[in-house]
Amino acid sequence: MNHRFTITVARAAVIFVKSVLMHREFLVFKQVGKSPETMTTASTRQEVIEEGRKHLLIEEGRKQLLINLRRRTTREPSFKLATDTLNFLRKVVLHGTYNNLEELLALLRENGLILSGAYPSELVMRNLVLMVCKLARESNSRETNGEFDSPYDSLNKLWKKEDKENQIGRSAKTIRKKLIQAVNDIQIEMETCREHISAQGQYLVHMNDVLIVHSLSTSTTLSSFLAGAKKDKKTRVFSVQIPTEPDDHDAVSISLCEVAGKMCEATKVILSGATVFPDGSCLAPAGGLSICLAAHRHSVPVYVLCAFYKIAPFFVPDSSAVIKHSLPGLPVAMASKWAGRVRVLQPALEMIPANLITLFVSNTASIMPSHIYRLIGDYYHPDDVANY
Amino acid sequence: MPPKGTIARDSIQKKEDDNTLTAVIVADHYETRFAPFLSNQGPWCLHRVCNVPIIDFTIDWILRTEINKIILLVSEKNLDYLKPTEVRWRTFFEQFLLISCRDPASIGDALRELDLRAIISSDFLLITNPATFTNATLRRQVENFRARRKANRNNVMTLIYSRSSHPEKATIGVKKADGKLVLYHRADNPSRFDVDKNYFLDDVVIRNNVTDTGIAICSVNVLVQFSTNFDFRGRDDAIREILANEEILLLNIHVDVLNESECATQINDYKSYLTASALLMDRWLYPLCPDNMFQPDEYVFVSNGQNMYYGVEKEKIGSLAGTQSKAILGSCSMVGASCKIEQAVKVVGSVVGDGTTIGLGTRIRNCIIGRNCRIGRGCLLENAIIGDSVTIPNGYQLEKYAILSSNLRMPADPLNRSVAGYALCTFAPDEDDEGLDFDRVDGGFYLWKLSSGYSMWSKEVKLGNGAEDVFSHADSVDENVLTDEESSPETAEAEPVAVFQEEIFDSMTRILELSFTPQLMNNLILEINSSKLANNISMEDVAKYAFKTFILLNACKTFIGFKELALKWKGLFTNYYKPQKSQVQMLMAIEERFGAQNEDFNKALPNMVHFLYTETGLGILEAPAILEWHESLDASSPIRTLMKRIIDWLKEESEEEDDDDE
Amino acid sequence: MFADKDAIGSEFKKILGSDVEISTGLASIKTLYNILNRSTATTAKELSEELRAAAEALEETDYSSTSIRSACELFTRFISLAPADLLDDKDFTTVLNFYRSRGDLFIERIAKSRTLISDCCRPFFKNNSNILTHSYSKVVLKTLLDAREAGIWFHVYVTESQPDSSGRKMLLALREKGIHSTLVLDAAVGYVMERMDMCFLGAEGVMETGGIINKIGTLNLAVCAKYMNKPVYVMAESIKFVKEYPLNQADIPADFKYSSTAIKSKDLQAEHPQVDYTPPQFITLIFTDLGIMTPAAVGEELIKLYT
Amino acid sequence: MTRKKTIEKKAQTVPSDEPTNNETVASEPSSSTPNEPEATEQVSELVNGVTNLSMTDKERGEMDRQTKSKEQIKAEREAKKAEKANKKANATSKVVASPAPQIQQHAPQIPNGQTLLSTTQVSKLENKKDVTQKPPSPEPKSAIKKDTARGNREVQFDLNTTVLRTPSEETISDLPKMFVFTDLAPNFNVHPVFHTLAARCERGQVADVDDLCEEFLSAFVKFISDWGAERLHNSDADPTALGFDLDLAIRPQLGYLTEDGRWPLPYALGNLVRQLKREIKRLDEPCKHAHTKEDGTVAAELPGGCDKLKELEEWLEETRYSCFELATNSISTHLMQKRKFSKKIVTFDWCRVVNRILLDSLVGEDPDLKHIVVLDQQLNGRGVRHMDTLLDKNVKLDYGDLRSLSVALHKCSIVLIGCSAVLSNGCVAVPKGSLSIALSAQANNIPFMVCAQTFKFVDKVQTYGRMALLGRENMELVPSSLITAIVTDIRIVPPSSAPAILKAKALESQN
Repeated sequence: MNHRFTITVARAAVIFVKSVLMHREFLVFKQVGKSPETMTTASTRQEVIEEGRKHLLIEEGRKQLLINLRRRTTREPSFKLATDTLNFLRKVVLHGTYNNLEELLALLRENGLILSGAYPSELVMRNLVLMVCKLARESNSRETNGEFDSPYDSLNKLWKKEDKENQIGRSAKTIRKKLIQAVNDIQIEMETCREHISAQGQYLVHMNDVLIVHSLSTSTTLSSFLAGAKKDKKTRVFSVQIPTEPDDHDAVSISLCEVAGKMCEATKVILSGATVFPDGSCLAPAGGLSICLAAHRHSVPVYVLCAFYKIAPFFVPDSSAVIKHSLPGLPVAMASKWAGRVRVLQPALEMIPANLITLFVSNTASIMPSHIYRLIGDYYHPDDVANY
Repeated sequence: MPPKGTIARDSIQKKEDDNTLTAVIVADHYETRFAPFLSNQGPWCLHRVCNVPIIDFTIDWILRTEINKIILLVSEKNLDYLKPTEVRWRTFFEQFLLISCRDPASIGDALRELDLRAIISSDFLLITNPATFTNATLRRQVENFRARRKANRNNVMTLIYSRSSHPEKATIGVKKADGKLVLYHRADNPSRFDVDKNYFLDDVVIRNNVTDTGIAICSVNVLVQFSTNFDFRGRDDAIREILANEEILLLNIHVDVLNESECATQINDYKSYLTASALLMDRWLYPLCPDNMFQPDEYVFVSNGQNMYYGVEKEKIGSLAGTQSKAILGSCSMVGASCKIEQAVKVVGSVVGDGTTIGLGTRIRNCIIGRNCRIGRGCLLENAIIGDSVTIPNGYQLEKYAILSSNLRMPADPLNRSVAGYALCTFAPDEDDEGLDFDRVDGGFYLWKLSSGYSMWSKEVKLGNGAEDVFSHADSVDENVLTDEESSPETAEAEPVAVFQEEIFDSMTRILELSFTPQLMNNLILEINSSKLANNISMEDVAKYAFKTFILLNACKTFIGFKELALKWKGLFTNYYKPQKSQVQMLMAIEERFGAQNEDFNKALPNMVHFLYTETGLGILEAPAILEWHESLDASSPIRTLMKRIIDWLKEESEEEDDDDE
Repeated sequence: MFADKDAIGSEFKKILGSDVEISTGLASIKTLYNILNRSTATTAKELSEELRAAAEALEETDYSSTSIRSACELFTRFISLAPADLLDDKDFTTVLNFYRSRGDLFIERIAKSRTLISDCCRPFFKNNSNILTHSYSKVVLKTLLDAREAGIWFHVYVTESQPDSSGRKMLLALREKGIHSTLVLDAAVGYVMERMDMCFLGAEGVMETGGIINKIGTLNLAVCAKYMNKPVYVMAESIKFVKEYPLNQADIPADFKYSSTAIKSKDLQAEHPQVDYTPPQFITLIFTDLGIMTPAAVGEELIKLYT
Repeated sequence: MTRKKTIEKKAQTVPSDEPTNNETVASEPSSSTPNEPEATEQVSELVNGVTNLSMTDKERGEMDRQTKSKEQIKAEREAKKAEKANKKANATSKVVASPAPQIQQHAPQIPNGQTLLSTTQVSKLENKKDVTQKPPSPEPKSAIKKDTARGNREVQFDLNTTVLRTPSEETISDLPKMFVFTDLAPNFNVHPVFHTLAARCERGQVADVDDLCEEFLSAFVKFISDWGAERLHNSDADPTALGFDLDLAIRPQLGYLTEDGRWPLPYALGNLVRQLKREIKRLDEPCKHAHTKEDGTVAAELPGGCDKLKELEEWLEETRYSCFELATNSISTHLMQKRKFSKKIVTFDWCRVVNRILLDSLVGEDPDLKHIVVLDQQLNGRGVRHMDTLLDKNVKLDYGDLRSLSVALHKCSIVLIGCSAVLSNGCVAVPKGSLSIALSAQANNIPFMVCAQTFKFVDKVQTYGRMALLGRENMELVPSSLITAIVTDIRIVPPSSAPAILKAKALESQN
């Protein structure tokens, strides 16, 4: 075949697959060969190809996701990222070839690792993968024994034997059905959580409050929260932002330098979290820390908005590794002078310790930092987290 | 701040109308400088910057533009190297073609091949240098181009320039009104060039504060240009052609400049190689930066958030443990996967390839080190390029601007001769790629160099006797180029004749050092011609100054030395001093040299002339020339007296001839 | 039928002696387990009586009564948590066997706990960091060693922790595994604190408040750390959770503060306490074999258990 | 009290020309005779001085009628002109003591003999007022009110206002002097160098309070020399009243700079001015010169006791030196002791003292061990100056704005910030944003150091509001609780000891 004119149309997966299959069966075999069981089950060549097709579909989806991530020139709201990831995972569940929970988990994990290998700093991806894993377990164990008791260790389980063996061997079909259902539920929850958070705005913000908010222009959640607050309450809002950012019409924009001075006027500080860790510390847009410190000094309460998919069940070994720095916001004429000599610091995020935060406003509830761990139980399974 | 306008979304769905752009990348690099690294590891575009194949970077930024068709022009011998790349990227684009050209000698050939196959019907983005990086989405530029095309089909080309100040800056003349290119000058040294007055009549801005990004948006007509005239080697030829006979072709070229926040750079030599990797690692090209470049099967990097990058071992990819940054001091650097770095190693502004080991307390600054090298303890490496699996002994202090190709084992004791600006290899360059010379160095190494006399390291630097100070000079030069943006080209201009003279002096002295071969003579002539063109010197001046410099050579202090050398270099004289004018010039040169108080020369003068005249001698001077010259001498000058004998004798001779005629 | 105290005590000591790695808590549980095995009780009440007596006996030994108590309480609690249908079984031996099987599981689970702890606090180690620890704690030691195994470079500062200068023991243990470590005076905690990145503490008992009871001097360290905004991480097996709510130092039960011999013989006014109570606000996180907990989570756990 | 007496005496003596005591009579001819030829020369110089000046002024006049923006540009160019002129002027003045050039340079003040006289008259009148306990010099105030009423500020330091008036001045020359004075006050009494200074501040060409003070001092030196020169030719200026007259002469200048006291001078500058005034007062205290008079070595003395001005100029020069060169040196030497431990230094915004310290701290150090971080209010702000000086030192450099604060302070050993004033309660006035840095520094247990020369200590406790000249300067106060130490040219002191410094340097305000 003539390599020079190999045309592979990426967008239409099916066409692509067909054209590929013409001369790529060997490849298919190889890929399916990864999991021996599937080889045995897929007895006839037709099935093998069929599975190969599915496998390629998954790869396709993954590549699509990664391309879109790569194509972006600025960081998009993590909601979009979350939905994209979830859709991809749904695809995995749908087209993936597995006969039992273990295989499914393995498959999810494999894909998850590739994703987070590509973007180690996008913790939301990890969260969602783990979330789906947990759902998979649930949907499996629902199959087995009616109620699904918390998998987390606690004192009164120390003498219970983990009954792993009675969980395997449920039919993949049912798992798939239930799991897809569950994933769709999550989807819905994700879509609604912005409203839920903004709904809490009415209760958390009081009359004549003076709010200091950060990175209003980038966080849709924050803006909707404020909208919710403003609905029936009269508030003044200082929005901390860099001069280049577009400023919100009904918020007085101030620069980060002025925050410490302004803090004495404020009654509440509201940030939008990027990731929340089990101990109640969180990653927030850079500059958040100095705001929190100022607030702490004036004992102004600090609320952090975080949708449930931003709550991470794990700790990162090195927070600096997940904090990306972006383009130095300087004229390029300086580049050749500075490159290699000066490091221009442009962190996107910043780690805020738990003791500076008053309350986390999640879509389900508003909780103290020290109680974040409770939520983790609802969304993640320890075994998944452990071997991630 | 990131470049405005996220091209991503609307570029996904394909445009209906057929003005979709195609990116045409010439995968091979025709820069002889890089030869030391290409011989054994594929085409230049697979060479690694920041441990990532150059081509991947290039394609990655194209991914961020609206383009979704890519054509890679690659020479047949490199075709197989690029297969993996194709597989890797194919699915990201609507169309991804590898086109192999039968051993192209230049970019021109490749493009001709492309035109021959008639694959491209629509406009295309021409990238002649695979190592061309930018973080611009080019949206505005493309829109402008299309608008111009709509307005006038003959607006065939848009050259894209960036504001980033680069040592070698283009100097271009652009019409204020529509950004039409009227003056194009891109020599290696844009310090001086001629501008006709009429350029300034219709208001034209001459700017040298912009840099050519090497990216151009072209219509098919440009390809036609290439296929019509077969002598075109590069893009510049086409541009010059179009500009030169504008009224015949009626084609226009325009210029578009990227905005303040959009950075662009390309790699032409090792200096820019280092610069580019620094720019990438310091995120000036964000989102085009190493930790956004990943191929789960190939390479994955994590950064410590800032500008230290670590390769991730396969088994760790994706796991949280993989993000754990390593205990290495340094900044703006990258350390490949599975490297063994001992304690107290300092790495600054450098790239270290996968699997390399670095010994205790070694310091590395502005280096690019290949894969699987072993570098000893307490070494000091600065401004050097080091190939794969090179071994450097403990406590070695590598010379600056050294280029070590792959598989070298450096001897414990330093080399007896400077390698700055040369490339040290284990093998000789193959004969067929011209423009490369080499010396053998003890330890069985080959020291490559460019026969043009320029440094291997950098385009701007011409190797003199002491390479280092030349470099330091060069650096300082482009420093102040950077600092004063608005410096007009004239300020930098030097007296052309003087420049010319010292240039040929350099070449002569250098050739003197070498063992003489006729080939060398040709090179010398070539160089003289080139510098003639560069400084546009009239033929007379060439004759004059060539000889003047010749007699200034140390070898020519004494008459004997002069004699020998003159005989040896006969080729030179026969080349230049055929016409009588030139001969007169030669004598003038002698005359000028005469005044100076060096007795032996003055004494030797008549003999010299005689020597140059007689058949036994060089026999390139002819009687009329000498006589003419003699006439021109003023009566008082001592030369007359000195020359008297010869002149009379000549006169007699000529008279005799006259008699014979009768 | 009740084995006499000395016998139990000696048995306990024997178990401890047999394995240097074993923790006091685990040892006491094992002792109880042996008693359970030997037990010829015919009613649940009888059995619990027997165990309680044994527990008392254990507490009278000179080992940290905090962890002994917590362990014993847990053990008795667990085995008493039996499904009702079993308890009204005529033949009590079946019940006993059931208890024994649970005991097996329990012990085997406890034995793993240190590994679990050291796993769950791996992410908190950073390269080139300075770590301060107090006195000698097996679980902290194991964690540090594992982290070093995982190829992370750090420097450990150990407080001497008088009167028994158990810090030296810690230092030697670390040194022999090739971890850079320094011994500092208890009084020097304030001095070294500013160069620390984090503090690791063991615990004899984790109170219901989420605060800990630990070797005297812990409080100083924690307070310093708090002042200088350094994280304080406590590592404690879950068998060290105690149903106890000290309000302040004075409120610490005497048998926690003093060795049982001291309680018996000397007058406590003169006696110097061996432990102090570190309130939860000085503790950042608690690593247990149940996972990483905030101090607040401890209370919850205990409530879940003892209700 | 005694002083007042003398004034009264003068007040009486002035109208009647009869000499008060013999000595003066005796001195009169001897002192005046040498002046004759000079005077004539000057007249001629004056004439052409006036002419060419007025010519340029015409152009300016036209420009003035144009749009405001144009006007600004104009004013700027003008400011530059004035500056140049001054440079020339004091250059020459340094060479030769002959005052001719200065006079020529601002001829409008002395178009002809009689205005000279008028000024002296003015001084007399002033004295009268002092006697009658009136608030000093209401005239400049009123005058400036007029100017401000006229609206844009540029007009004020647009020299052509004087020229527009000159004809009128001719006509009214024979009206009562008092009136003349009021009418001409702003134009006569505000010296061009101050116009220049104000103009430069207006355009933010003066980086920070240090530069301002230095410029003010140099400006003042010029002013003095001119003033002295002018006084030289006013034969009946009273030598003993030199300081007094000078003080009067200064007032309008300051009034102008402070926009007539609408804003206070920047505290540091305020200090300098206060000290300056003290010096000027001191001029009149009967000192050795007085005695030399008795000795009869009078001939040497210039009229109006102008020779004393030399002392003053010396004093100014010396202050300038001690406040800037010396102070900076000693500050950086004090910090050198801390060099060993300061591996990573974080600084904020631009301050020349800090910059100097940074450069010094690199001397004789292994650059690899050093790490300097410069934070800026917004990217590509004033902090870039630091970078420009540090770029080629191949020391490890970081640059960023406040968002990168936590990264910058990670493993940082010292935060070093320049300030524009230290209040007596230990607060420091520092560039906006320093407060957040101070807070984070405290959270990370990093010492937060402020460097301030002693002349920046002020005896005030209220907040640091808008200031004259540097009104644009955005400052905030950092409370002493957040400051680890203040590095002064005396030594490194805790913020609590600000009052002590004030006492030591005698900087407390008199009231």
